[in-house]
Amino acid sequence: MTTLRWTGEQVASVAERLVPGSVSRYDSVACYLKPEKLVQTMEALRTDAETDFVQLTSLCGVDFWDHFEVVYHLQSFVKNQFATVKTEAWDRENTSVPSVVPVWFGAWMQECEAYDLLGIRFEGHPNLHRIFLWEGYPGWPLRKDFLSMPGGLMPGLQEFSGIARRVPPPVKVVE
Amino acid sequence: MSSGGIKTEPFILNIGPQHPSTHGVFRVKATVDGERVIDAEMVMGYLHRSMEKLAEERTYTQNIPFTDRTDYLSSMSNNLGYCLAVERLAGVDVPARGNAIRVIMAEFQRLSSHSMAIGTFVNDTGAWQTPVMWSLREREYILDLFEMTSGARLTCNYMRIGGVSFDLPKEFEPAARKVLARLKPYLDEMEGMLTENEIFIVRTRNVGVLPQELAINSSASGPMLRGSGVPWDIRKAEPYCGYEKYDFEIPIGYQGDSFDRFLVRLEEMRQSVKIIEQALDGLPGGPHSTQVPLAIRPPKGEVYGRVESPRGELGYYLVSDEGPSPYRFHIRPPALINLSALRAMTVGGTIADAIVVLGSIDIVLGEVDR
Amino acid sequence: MEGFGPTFGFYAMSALTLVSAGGVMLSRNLLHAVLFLIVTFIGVAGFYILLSAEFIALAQIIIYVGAISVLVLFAVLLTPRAGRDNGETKMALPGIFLAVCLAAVLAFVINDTNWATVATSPELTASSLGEALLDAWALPFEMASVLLTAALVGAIMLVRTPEEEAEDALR
Amino acid sequence: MSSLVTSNWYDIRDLSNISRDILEGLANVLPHGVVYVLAPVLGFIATFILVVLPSQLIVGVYGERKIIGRVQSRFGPNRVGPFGLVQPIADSIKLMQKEALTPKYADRAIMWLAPIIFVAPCVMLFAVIPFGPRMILANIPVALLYFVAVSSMPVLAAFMAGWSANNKYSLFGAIRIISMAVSYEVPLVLGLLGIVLFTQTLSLQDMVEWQRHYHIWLIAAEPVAFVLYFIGVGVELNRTPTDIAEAESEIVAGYLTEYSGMKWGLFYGMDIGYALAAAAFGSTVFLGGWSMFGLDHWVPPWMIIIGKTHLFYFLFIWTRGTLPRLRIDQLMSFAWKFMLPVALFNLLVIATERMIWVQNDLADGIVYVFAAVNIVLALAALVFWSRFLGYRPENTPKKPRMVREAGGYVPLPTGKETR
Repeated sequence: MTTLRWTGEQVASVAERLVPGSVSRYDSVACYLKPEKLVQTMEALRTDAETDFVQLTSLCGVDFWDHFEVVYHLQSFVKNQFATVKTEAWDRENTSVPSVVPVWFGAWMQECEAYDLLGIRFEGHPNLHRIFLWEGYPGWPLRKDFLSMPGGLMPGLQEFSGIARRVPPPVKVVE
Repeated sequence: MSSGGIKTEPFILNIGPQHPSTHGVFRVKATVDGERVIDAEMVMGYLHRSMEKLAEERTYTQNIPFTDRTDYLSSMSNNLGYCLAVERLAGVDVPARGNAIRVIMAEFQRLSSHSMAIGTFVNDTGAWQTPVMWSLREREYILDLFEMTSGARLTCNYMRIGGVSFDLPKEFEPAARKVLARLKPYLDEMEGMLTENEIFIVRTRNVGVLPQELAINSSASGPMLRGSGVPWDIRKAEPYCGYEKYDFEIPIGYQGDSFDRFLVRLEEMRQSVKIIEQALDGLPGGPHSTQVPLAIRPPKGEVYGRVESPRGELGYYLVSDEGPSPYRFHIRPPALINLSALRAMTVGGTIADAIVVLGSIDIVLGEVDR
Repeated sequence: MEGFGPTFGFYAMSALTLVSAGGVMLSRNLLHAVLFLIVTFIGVAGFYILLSAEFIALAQIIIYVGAISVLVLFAVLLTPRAGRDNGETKMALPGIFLAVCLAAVLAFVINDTNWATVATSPELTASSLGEALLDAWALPFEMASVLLTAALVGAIMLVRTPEEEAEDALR
Repeated sequence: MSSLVTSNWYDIRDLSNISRDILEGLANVLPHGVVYVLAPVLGFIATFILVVLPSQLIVGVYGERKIIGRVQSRFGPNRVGPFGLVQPIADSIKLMQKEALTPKYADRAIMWLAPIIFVAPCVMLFAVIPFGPRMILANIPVALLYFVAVSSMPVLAAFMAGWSANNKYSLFGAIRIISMAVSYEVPLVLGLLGIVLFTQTLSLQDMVEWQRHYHIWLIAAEPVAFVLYFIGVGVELNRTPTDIAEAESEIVAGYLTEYSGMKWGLFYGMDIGYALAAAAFGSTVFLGGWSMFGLDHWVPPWMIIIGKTHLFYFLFIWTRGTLPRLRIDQLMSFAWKFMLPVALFNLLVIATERMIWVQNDLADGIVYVFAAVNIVLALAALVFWSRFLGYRPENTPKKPRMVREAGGYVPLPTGKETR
């Protein structure tokens, strides 16, 4: 007995049946969902008896220079099956996809991580913040163009040097 | 004050980043009302090294030592997961002896990691260092075995794409059997000392209850998930390295509290001993590794490979563009994702409970922050 | 109370008690006031020892230092803004008035009392005290305990929240 | 050599008799010069025994670390000096050299005063412990009361330490130690009250004499009182499993969080000092003090009481090496729901027995009957009352459930209640 890994085609056919018009395309491993119907389709995939993808195992983003992919790995315990679902975001400046936190609570930390390192905004996330780096860190480190950002090899040099030169604020005396 | 009873004022208590029982540099901003925790916010990233970015610049083989340094208490399992993912991507087969050695090492790693987890967990409940010292004592013998085979104790860097880096030395098998013979009385001793210990039980029973639905929905894995009564073990569900050949069982808990997670870990150690004995008995001959080019270039594609690491499902998501280094290297860290439910488990309990819950999750900050 | 030792002890204890009692009134920090109060209690216990009433002295320390002041500390910790000044209060004038009245009464009593001491010190051992409490003065003693119990129950009733009362009503 | 075998081993001064006897005996057989060399050596040994050995702190520190080390299957201190014996001295030198930091917004005066106030009562406590028939610094008639009174002072010092440091963890420690002390003083004193009822005295020396006279230790005559004393004093001393006020894994170091250097060292040393004082008091009251069924005629009584003290102290170390820590609310409910009723029950039983004893004017042997009755009643009361409060150890599962195949859900067990 081993896990049944669904191909993209299988996922696409089920997703199309559950939520018509939700699939944009599919390949051998993954099914690409349209961002505007993402949450609805995910909810359907979670609750449907055939798919039963009760757990979002992993969530991560990938930078493909011209677009971003957000990859969702779903699994079912009862049926012991596994599926890969993706969604795409094409805007490099205001990258955003809908958040799946309403569907799976486990997406909370992983969406924060993807936002922190890749700069993908998850619309509808209750508390989207940078969990590893500090707020105000210049740039998104996992983006492919992080090293070729303005300022040469030192990313965000201006901001860094500015931070270094800044005088530390005086200690506030609490009476 | 007149009719409302005693009016109390909540205040924020920073647990960490420097705190005896945050297992590293982890910080919980707990809003407390007296002893009661009414809100908990996690702050992490103090150990962030951007492993995923670094891995994009190095070859597939060069990335193996990075995986050691994520979860530094179970480096063998991390190596194994990464190598499995690359093998799956590149279509490399592993010889039977290599697989058996991998199973032995991964299970020894589970033993050492779980003994450490139980020790520090009991330490968090307030035992004055005794269980952690006993655990460290047994862990030392296992690390000796690692040193014997890989040359390193903590960050072993032992698995290779296509097998393992060295064959087992001649002295390994008798030494391993000796360690297993030591481990059984140790497990009985730990069990006798802790499961019959009334103080330990009242401290952990019904503390940090993770309901089954929340455990599944919050992506929990490993002992966290099994403690909540979901019999899910990747070794059984999607066997790798020939785990289907070995006879073992999955322990599951009753209601998902800290004590259940402790019981599950203890029983998993017994099962690991059982697996290692079977693997040692049926250790096949032949080569320990297949020849793989050092700068391996897997075909274009992506893969999600996963193993059951001591902390849960350890996944590696690799995207290849036919280059010598991965285009995207993502680790699914079980420790980080198990932390998702921390707030739900701690709020409503006391500060002491929050510490116990944090200990029962068994986080390793190298993996949480990467 | 004759000889250098007891006399010196008396004056030392008086100084300790009076200075710390002054500290209770004058210290701006509420918690310092409580700590001064504890020193006052210890000074009073010293007087009892000078009067060779060890039992009462140690009971004074157990009850006042060990229990009551600890409860006062609890009350201070539960008070919002415990670190504030305790000097600026609207009750200053009535307080002074009360203090003057009390001083007048005390002066009258001190002036009126016959301070002639008895030559032999009375038996103040534990057994004699116990006999007195449970034999001759049993009824007042028990009444005092009933009074304290009533005060305890009243205090519990006072600090109950409306939610708790609603819960009890449902039960 | 005559006085070596005597029944009057009553005093430390007897040590000088021994040395005198030994020196005189040697002078008969050895040349004069050797004795003059030996005398200072013996003097040095005597000084060592008299000064270093009774300064039990160092022994306590070393012994605790060594025993805990053995419990945890490691060596403990073994580097400085022979067997690591000089380790506590090296540690104290290190502590004295360290800077004693005071936080900026701390209440400086109180923070400096707290260690001093913490130390003084510890020294006072040893004044009433009888080390022999005449070896007692202050044989006051209300020694038991004195002990209880003085031992309530360090709680105040600990509170001052915790409050003054202006640290949230310290404040937690301060609140916890005060609430613990208030709760556990009650059952502890009620337990000791039973002892007073039986022995009809508040003087510790008289209690030892009572135990000598009846040839029974009060631990056998009143086991409940001993249990109450052991638990209560363990709570007040902050020993594991009840070291809630300085719970390392929760609130860092409790009221000691901001202390460093010798200010911390005073707290640490005096913690052991108080533990030794409590052990000495406990062994005086419950374990027969300096008397040992006639052995005190042959061995110096102070040796017996020191041995018993360390035996008692070993119990503290043992529990420390074995047990996890309780939670504060569990500790409080244990005091009020379990210990207080048991203490009151014990008091009732003891008072009844005393009444029977006095009114019927029974012989001394009745004590043994009472002891047997008390032991049986104590066991019965402990078992009954814990069952009554809902203690069901058999309901806690000791093994997880085992499943052979992955997948699916296993429903939670119903019916059988798991606590």
